[in-house]
Amino acid sequence: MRRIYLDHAATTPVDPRVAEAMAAVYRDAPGNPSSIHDEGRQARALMDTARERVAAAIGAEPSEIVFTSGGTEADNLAVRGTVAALRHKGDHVVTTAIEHHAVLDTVSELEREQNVRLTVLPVDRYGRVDPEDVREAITARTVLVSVMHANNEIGTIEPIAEIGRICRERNVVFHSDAVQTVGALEVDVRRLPVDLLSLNAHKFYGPKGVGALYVRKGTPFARIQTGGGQERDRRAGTENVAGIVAMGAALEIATRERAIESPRLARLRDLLLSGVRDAIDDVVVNGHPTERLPNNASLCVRGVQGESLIVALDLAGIAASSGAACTTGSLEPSHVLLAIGLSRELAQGSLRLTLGRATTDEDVDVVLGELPRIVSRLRAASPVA
Amino acid sequence: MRRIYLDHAATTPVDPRVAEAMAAVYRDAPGNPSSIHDEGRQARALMDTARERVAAAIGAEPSEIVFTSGGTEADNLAVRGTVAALRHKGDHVVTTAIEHHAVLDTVSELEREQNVRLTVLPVDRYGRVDPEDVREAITARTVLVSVMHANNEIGTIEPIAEIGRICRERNVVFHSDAVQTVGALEVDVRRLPVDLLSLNAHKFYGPKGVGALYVRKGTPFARIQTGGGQERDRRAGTENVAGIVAMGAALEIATRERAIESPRLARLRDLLLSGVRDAIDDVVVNGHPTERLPNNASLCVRGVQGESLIVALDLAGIAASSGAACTTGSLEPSHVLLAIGLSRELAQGSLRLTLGRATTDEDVDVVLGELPRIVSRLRAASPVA
Amino acid sequence: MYSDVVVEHFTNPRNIGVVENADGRGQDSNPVCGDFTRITVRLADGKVAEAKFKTFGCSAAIASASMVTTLAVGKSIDHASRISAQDVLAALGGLPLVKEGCALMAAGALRSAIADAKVRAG
Amino acid sequence: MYSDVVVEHFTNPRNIGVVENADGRGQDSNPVCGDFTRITVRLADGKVAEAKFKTFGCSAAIASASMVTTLAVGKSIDHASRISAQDVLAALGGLPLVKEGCALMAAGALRSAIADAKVRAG
Ligand SMILES: Cc1ncc(COP(=O)(O)O)c(C=O)c1O
Ligand SMILES: Cc1ncc(COP(=O)(O)O)c(C=O)c1O
Repeated sequence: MRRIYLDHAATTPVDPRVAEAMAAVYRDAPGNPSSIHDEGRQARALMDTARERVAAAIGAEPSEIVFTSGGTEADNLAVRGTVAALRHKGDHVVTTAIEHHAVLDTVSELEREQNVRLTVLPVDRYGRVDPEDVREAITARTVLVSVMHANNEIGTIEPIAEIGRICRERNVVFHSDAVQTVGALEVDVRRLPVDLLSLNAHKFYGPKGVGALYVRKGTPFARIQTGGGQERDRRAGTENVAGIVAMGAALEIATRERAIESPRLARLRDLLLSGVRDAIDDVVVNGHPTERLPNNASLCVRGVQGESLIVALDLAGIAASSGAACTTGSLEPSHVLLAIGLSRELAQGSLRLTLGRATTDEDVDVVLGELPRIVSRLRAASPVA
Repeated sequence: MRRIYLDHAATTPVDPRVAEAMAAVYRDAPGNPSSIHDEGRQARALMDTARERVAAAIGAEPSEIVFTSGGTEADNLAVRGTVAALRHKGDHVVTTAIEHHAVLDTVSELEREQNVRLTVLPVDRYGRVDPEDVREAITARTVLVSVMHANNEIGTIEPIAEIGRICRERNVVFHSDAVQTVGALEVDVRRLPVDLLSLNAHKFYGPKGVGALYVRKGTPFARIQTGGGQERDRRAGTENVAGIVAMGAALEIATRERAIESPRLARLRDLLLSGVRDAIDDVVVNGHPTERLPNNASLCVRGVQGESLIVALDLAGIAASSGAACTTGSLEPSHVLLAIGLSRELAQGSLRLTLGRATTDEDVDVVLGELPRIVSRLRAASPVA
Repeated sequence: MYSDVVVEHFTNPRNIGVVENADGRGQDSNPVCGDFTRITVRLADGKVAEAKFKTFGCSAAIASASMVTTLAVGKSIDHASRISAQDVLAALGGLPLVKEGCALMAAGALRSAIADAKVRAG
Repeated sequence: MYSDVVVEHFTNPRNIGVVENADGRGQDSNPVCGDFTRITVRLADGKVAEAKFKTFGCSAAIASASMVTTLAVGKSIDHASRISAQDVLAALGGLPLVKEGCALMAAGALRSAIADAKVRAG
């Protein structure tokens, strides 16, 4: 059975061109970039090129890119690093209720263990943060504001330009988790007033295990991983050369293809959403109607539980996800869906379909054929519907 | 010109079988292991197998393996995690003067910023720690002893079994950085009394950017990277599936081939060392005469500076390294060479040749042809020799 | 992840619905995840003549409810009320560890339906 | 990393050694890395007739010393004593930023050798 993969927000397949670039590194450039011999210098040159590519894609200087092991490390570095660097100045962090756990769990841990004071801002029913809430939350003790660029579950794009301007006015470091947007939307730090920005290769058809933090020149910074002084002493550890090369290649491809690919995805996504609304009663579409990622369709289906939707779709050859991943036995409804005001029960019926490069009109048709059948079957067995 | 790569302690080339295993993951297993659909479960299954392989290679349980982004992160996790987990019990850490910067810089930072008390033990002229020194250093407030299994510069193997027994007696957590030994020597945690052990794929022909920390069941533990709760909540971040698969494959191969490969390397290393001693006056061989890594030849050549040796060898087609890597403009003689009692001047003339799978008798002959010529040329220009 | 039997009972669940004029109604829930299963039974001649379920829950919860009703129908009341989570698991060919609570919930709902019928009868 | 000229002057350094009966001796060192260069000169007819070096240092330090002695020989004393780190860098086709101190050290050693000769000459 041909599978239809609609979980690109979780991870994207590696572009074959990117995989080939990695294979070439493994074949031809075995050196450690810290070594001064030819093998080392070749590895460094490849890494330098990749750094230039990543920087160019977001309008940054190469020296402003710190490669990490992924989006989670980038978020940890941004949050923990800034709090450590500015501890003498203050102890207050502002963030939102819909951040990824890489930010939320990090600030909570800092609150619990390092007495950091935390303001977690609410969002409206579309998942948008009000910039005025940010303005009001900032105090003289605020050292960091962290608001994601777009949400990974519901796809809503946040008004980070406005939030950034407010942070600038108040002289507060502004971090944005752009893991879901870089590659899909234009992100240009020359125009966007952000100080720190998290990137993640495996969300734009690069490999898992490599990401980056953009650090605007002059931003206070403290490293969190110590050792050999790599990345200009900002992130120790032998560099994942092949991963970094892959990230550069993947981002260059994504940036080049974005102008055609993003509208194509948005059109398919809209087809999917209107088809779902036509065919299934009592389904709620989550996220902002217009300010949203082009590839994200987030739904809640009343009366059924997300996991059973996912499993039924999986058995029908369609890979999807649910905000409520019942993997550990305890099914917590997604904090994002609760934050936009859904009831626990409705939030439990969430379904996220995220489209990607391989998605076709035909795929959308298949989903629109299967999903209504699956929903009626599950609703027939449900005591709620 | 055919190059001779003798810098395997810095990094090893990726085994083609391992590279193919990674390529297969990129081709066939694009999923995120946290996803419950088929693609996710396949990714998880691959990761589970790799975890079993890594565990089996060191006699551990799969649940005792925490994958990381490399040796540096494994060391940071061991040191920072243990200190955080046991903060209520004590604040004293014991380590040695010859640890890798991933341990040394980490404990120094904890000393500076978190008031951890530090004992840095000396080593003898062969680079060996005296287990009795460890016994004496341990106090009621000691929470961690960290002693590397073998040193990356001079190759000396430390008496970690004895040190581990002392730590057990005193009920202190014992970490060993085994980045240079796993794959090259037998390491079996069923017999070795270690609680935490750092591993690093790119030292045994796996890729850069993936490592692991072995955590013996029951060892107090605190995570340092927060987010999605991966690795049983011990290390957040989407798993580097291909890297993990590669690490499993690489370690299995290394373990299988070790019985033949390690003696082969030791023989070549001995040929190299005796050839050097015969052909060059006034050269010191560093490290322990017998308790040493099979592939490590560490020398100091009086009257010349390491960087010029490395560059001259590089121009002659031989990749080597020096404890004193003059990359940042400031040439600090290696802390390891100073710790074994060498003068700064002698330490500056260090040369490390580390052999590997591709090294042949002929390579050794080439080095023995080039090196004496290079040394006399450099000594001719030297005011010291 | 799931055995063929689980997949089959999830994809084509048996005994969906509510028994009309049921003799007993039972419910059990999983406090951790908020899933719940309702079972209704009709007894006749000392046996479980009919058993139907409704489940708000994950695939394993649905398959477990389908299986427990299948196991119950035709059994003596005594026998049916002793159907355990283990029996459900065995019949399903096992569940992942984290999902074993689903079998517990199904067995619990059946047991409470039969208990309810006994009380009403008596 | 290094230009062809640097490689050539490192691999085949010119003017290695100590000038016999030198008119002037100079030394300069790089305090950060402990490298040092000694230069000896013989002057004749208002020119640098001979200049030789000994260097304990990295490849760039050796190439710089070789180059500065090459530049000095045959030049007027005045001209030679004005040879700068910039001149050495230019003649070498540049050095990596972190290695520019090596050119400074070479120029410094030459200058101090010529100054020494001037002092001795009275
Ligand atoms: C918005 C956002 N931030 C951070 C992350 C964390 O990235 P990773 O798990 O790859 O480290 C993700 C992806 O999972 C994400 O979607
Ligand atoms: C003994 C030792 N520990 C730790 C490390 C750090 O490993 P990495 O830089 O790959 O993170 C290395 C290698 O560089 C090493 O040799």
